[in-house]
Amino acid sequence: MNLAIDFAGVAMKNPVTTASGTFGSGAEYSEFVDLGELGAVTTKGVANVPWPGNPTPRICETYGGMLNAIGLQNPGIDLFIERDIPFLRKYDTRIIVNVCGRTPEEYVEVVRRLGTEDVDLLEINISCPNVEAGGLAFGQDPKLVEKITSQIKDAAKQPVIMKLSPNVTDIVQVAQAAEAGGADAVSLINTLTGMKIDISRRTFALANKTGGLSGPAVKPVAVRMVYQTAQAVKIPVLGMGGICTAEDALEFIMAGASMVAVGTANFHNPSATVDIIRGIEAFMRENQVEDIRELIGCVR
Amino acid sequence: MNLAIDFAGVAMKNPVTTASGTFGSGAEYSEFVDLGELGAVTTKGVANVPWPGNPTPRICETYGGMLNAIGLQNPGIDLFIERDIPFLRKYDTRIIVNVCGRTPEEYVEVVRRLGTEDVDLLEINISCPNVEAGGLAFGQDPKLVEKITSQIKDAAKQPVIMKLSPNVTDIVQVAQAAEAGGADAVSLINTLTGMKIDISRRTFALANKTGGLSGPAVKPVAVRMVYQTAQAVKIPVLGMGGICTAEDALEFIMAGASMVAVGTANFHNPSATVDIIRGIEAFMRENQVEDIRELIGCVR
Amino acid sequence: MADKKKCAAEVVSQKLVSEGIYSMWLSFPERQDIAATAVPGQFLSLYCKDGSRLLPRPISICEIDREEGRIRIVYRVVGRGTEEFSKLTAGDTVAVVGPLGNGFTVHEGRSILIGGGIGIPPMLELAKSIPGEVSVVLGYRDSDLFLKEEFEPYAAVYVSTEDGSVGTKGNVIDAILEQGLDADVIYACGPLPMLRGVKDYAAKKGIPAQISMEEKMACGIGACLACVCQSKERDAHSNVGNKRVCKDGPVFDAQEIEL
Amino acid sequence: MADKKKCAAEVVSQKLVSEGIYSMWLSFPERQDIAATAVPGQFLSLYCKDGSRLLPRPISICEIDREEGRIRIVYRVVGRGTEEFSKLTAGDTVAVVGPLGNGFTVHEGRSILIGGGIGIPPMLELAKSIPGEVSVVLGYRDSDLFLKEEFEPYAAVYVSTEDGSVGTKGNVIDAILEQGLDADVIYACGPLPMLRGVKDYAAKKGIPAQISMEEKMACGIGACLACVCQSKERDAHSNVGNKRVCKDGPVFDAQEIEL
Ligand SMILES: Cc1cc2nc3c(=O)[nH]c(=O)nc-3n(C[C@H](O)[C@H](O)[C@H](O)COP(=O)(O)OP(=O)(O)OC[C@H]3O[C@@H](n4cnc5c(N)ncnc54)[C@H](O)[C@@H]3O)c2cc1C
Ligand SMILES: Cc1cc2nc3c(=O)[nH]c(=O)nc-3n(C[C@H](O)[C@H](O)[C@H](O)COP(=O)(O)OP(=O)(O)OC[C@H]3O[C@@H](n4cnc5c(N)ncnc54)[C@H](O)[C@@H]3O)c2cc1C
Ligand SMILES: Cc1cc2nc3c(=O)[nH]c(=O)nc-3n(C[C@H](O)[C@H](O)[C@H](O)COP(=O)(O)O)c2cc1C
Ligand SMILES: Cc1cc2nc3c(=O)[nH]c(=O)nc-3n(C[C@H](O)[C@H](O)[C@H](O)COP(=O)(O)O)c2cc1C
Ligand code: FES
Ligand code: FES
Repeated sequence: MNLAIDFAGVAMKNPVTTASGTFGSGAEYSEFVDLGELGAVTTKGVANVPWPGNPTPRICETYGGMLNAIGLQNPGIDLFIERDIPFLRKYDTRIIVNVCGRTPEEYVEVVRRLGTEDVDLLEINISCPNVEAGGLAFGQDPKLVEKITSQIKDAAKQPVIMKLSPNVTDIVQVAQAAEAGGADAVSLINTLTGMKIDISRRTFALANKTGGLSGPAVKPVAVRMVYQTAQAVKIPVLGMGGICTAEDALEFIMAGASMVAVGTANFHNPSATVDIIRGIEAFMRENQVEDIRELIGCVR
Repeated sequence: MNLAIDFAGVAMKNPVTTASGTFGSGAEYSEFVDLGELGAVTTKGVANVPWPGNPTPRICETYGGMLNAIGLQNPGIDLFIERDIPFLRKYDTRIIVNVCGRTPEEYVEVVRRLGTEDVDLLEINISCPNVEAGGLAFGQDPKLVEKITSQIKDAAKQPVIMKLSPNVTDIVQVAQAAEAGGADAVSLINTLTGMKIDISRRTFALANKTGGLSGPAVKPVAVRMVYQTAQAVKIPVLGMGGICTAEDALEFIMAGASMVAVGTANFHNPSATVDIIRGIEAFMRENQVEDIRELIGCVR
Repeated sequence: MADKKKCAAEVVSQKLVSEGIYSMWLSFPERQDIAATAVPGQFLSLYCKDGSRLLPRPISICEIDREEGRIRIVYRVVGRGTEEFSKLTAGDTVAVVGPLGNGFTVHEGRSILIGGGIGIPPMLELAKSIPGEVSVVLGYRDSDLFLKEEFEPYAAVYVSTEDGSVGTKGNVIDAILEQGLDADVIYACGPLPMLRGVKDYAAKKGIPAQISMEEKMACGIGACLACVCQSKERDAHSNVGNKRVCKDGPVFDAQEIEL
Repeated sequence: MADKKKCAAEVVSQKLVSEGIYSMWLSFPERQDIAATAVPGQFLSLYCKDGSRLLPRPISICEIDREEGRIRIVYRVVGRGTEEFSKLTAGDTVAVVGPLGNGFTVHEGRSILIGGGIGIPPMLELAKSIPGEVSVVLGYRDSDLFLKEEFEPYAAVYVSTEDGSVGTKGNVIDAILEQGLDADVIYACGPLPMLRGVKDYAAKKGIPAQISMEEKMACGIGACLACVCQSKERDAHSNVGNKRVCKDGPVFDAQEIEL
């Protein structure tokens, strides 16, 4: 039985990674799961300099999901390179570094720094608000997506995954823009923008007013966008959004995702990632599927 | 204690209506709730001629919500006028007729027919696929929204609520387009496009492949869009998306909705509408709120 | 009259009757009318406690004890909802709406009652209450003949099994032909291929057949138009020939429905 | 070492100790290490059964029975999660992860333990185990002095009530001043305004104070950066002066945290 896949030219022992921001750089969850069992670990978004993030409360629970407005707190690329990469390298797993920025220059700076580091793939979070385009994120404008993708590709030494925002009218246009810009893969979905109001205090549940919705509540939107994207681009798709069980992961795989990421589910079950890998194996065994690749995109 | 409001010039005994398509024309739910207790009943979308809708399965359950692809089955405006309006008129409640169409002409035809009927408001569902613009719905293009709104306003005898699609990059732009076109109010959100895959049969859970996601899972997205819209337009907002409890309804009201609609919750609890009205009353009593209007948009 | 309500049913007893198939007796402390008015062929909507599952699970009525005000359901665990129900024990409650839909319309004369797989339980109350000469034909996969002996006091019972281990090898129609059964009316519940067979058989024989249909439901009461099946004629409600399984059915005249 | 796991705790007993406040003893049949390694000031993450609520509920450890391998928690029902927990009875299970976070670091000398409201329970195990001269100051709203007598075997107990019905009218600092209590170290858990008062008092007195912080959590183990509080110094982990309540706390040196 084969679970191994090739993703954007990188060999993975299985198609399961973590969703950026939900797993830190793996240190805390390494007490619950053997990181060496994962296809890859995707790290929390890192910027060129440390970011303090948003004021608290930064998260709140919602029905079947949660909102977060962490605000991309991160220790900056220097400390990340010094501490987090060596930690992850101890494990037999691939490293996908998620990168954030407020300007194209900030992204490119981080990507350049990582060029000389021992990491396998870069995932570019373009749901960050573009400081030059009031409010809207890079990922909400196909033209900007194409442009920033090619700027990043020019600087990158590792394959580049563009991580798409679902807060768009037409995900296909954005995915095609990333492909046109030279992306080696796309990942989706990032969080859906949402809000919760605390009616007893008559204020926003999050200090930041809005936050990103994640968890099983969003899965149908994610599966739809992964399917539409996989139908429309030739580059591989890393699917995520609400994956809690092996069945959820298989939905994304059958919809066309070559890899899947587990996010919010880690908070509900710290061993979710390995439980999902074992569940995929069990499904394949029961259904006599020899190779996971038979399942990728099998539903059209 | 006052729950009455004025919505787009129409006096309502309370701010609670039903979400189109989840309540038929009220006949079936009248066995569970006294329709006369509702601020208004919003009917299932009606077109100029009968529509057969999509093949089954038309719905499937999702985590904290559901997908539907009913495909706007409806008996056509003739039978609707003959049977459904007289039925509803027996109750002391407002009638909001939801209208669907595949071309501007189809919408206008229904709106004209309703002009001579005893109904209180029209709600225009512009999430219908625009047959002239391959795939995209009317409601996904602000320019089309402005245009169709003014065409409908020209023909309408009752106040017009434009019902917005959440499947857009910027809901504010769309809401402002509806306002510019002359809409008397906007309602949101319609369903988020989603998909579910049946991994055991390796096919789509819905015959139509995609469907509209509704239920409490979508509430944070709905509250966010209602808030953003209420901040950006002067016309009143009818909020919906996942309202199951009085607390949910109050979230929308505090975010700026003058009225709220209860949809998927009816399927889980056939008395949801009146339970919510009573819950709002209880909240106002406990918190010494004299007038519901004090709460509308109180969180900014 | 707005007097219907989702209410708490109490589990009187629950037991496993076959692999993955449970039988549960429910009482309705809040609503005496449920058992009093229920008829065979109708169903109950059962609701999950877990808030991640919102939609009702339609389950047919298997038996009605009007004296005690109880209803029996028999169901197969196929997903998370039925799994949740299977964990209930005596004294637990489960939220229900019902009875819903239209049951079988009992005709005069000799009748054949046909049940296939998990379509067998809905035929039991009918077998108990129907007058005249009754034959019951039950289609099973294999020799696990759940519920069969419960029919025996009320009718002559014939069995077909897919693997041929008991009774006629094949399907229920094969059993009818093998046994040379004859009737004035047929009542049936079971999987779609079986219903198609019943419809064809009844058409050939020129006798009426009532079949119980299944479709995914959201409201369960006729409002959402989720659960439609195509009817031969343009019906008065939909105006497009789409009958609602939950409200216009689940029992239909076989010849009026496209299968 | 990947040997931690979410596991099923068994409810040994549960009782109401005050209006809306429950006390529950848990045992951990699957994991002996939980009670064995827990220290006062740490917490457990409790998970809801209802799938619509995914995030853990952090609840402090109130007592530890290492011999029986049990932990006691005392919690107030404030929302749907704690309401769900309040319905559990002996023999039921609840999923937990823990013990989590850093507990109190016990110092030599005379100590004052301060608890306010639902911040009282976490001080009990500390009161039981701390050596030296101990004063306990408990702040209540009114005369419903839950848990007070459970502290009495271990320390001199002083009370403040907001309505003045028992002990000092006012807050815990008012009680300390009125009683003229003195100490070498303070340990405190309670609402933010109380912690601010404690911090100021300790600063003025020039004595160390350890305070237990609260913040909304998602992971509960230090990975998601939801639960941060601002630290005076740029700490090694965040590099931006954001300490994680769940991992770096919940107990912090009062003077190192911005309140
Ligand atoms: C009128 C009617 C009567 C029925 N009577 C019985 C009965 O007596 N015994 C029995 O075992 N089963 C019966 N069924 C099927 C039963 O409703 C499903 O097996 C059950 O809903 C599955 O729920 P789940 O949560 O376990 O499965 P899941 O697959 O997790 O359910 C997901 C969703 O799909 C719906 N669903 C899944 N399967 C079916 C189905 N076959 N028909 C309709 N909806 C479905 C569920 O209600 C739920 O909304 C009946 C169905 C209908 C329409
Ligand atoms: C370290 C720590 C220790 C705690 N110890 C105790 C204790 O011993 N006894 C006790 O009664 N309470 C304690 N709390 C508070 C307790 O976590 C909340 O009251 C509980 O999570 C509320 O859950 P709910 O579902 O009932 O409320 P809801 O408001 O429905 O919860 C919604 C979400 O908000 C979170 N939340 C709500 N209130 C709080 C809060 N005050 N702090 C953190 N998260 C919150 C919940 O965990 C959940 O994710 C502690 C909190 C922390 C951070
Ligand atoms: C607490 C939290 C922090 C996140 N941080 C990041 C981030 O730093 N970079 C990023 O690209 N996505 C981030 N995400 C988005 C996730 O990686 C993922 O796209 C999203 O949560 C959907 O997956 P899920 O439903 O499985 O969580 C974050 C999500 C959560 C819940
Ligand atoms: C079964 C179903 C049918 C619907 N039909 C219509 C419709 O005909 N016209 C319309 O504008 N919206 C329709 N909707 C959308 C709802 O009116 C509502 O906008 C949406 O479901 C969100 O609200 P909810 O989460 O409370 O259900 C339908 C929704 C459902 C679930
Ligand atoms: S389930 Fe709604 S009409 Fe049948
Ligand atoms: S809750 Fe995730 S870091 Fe504390």
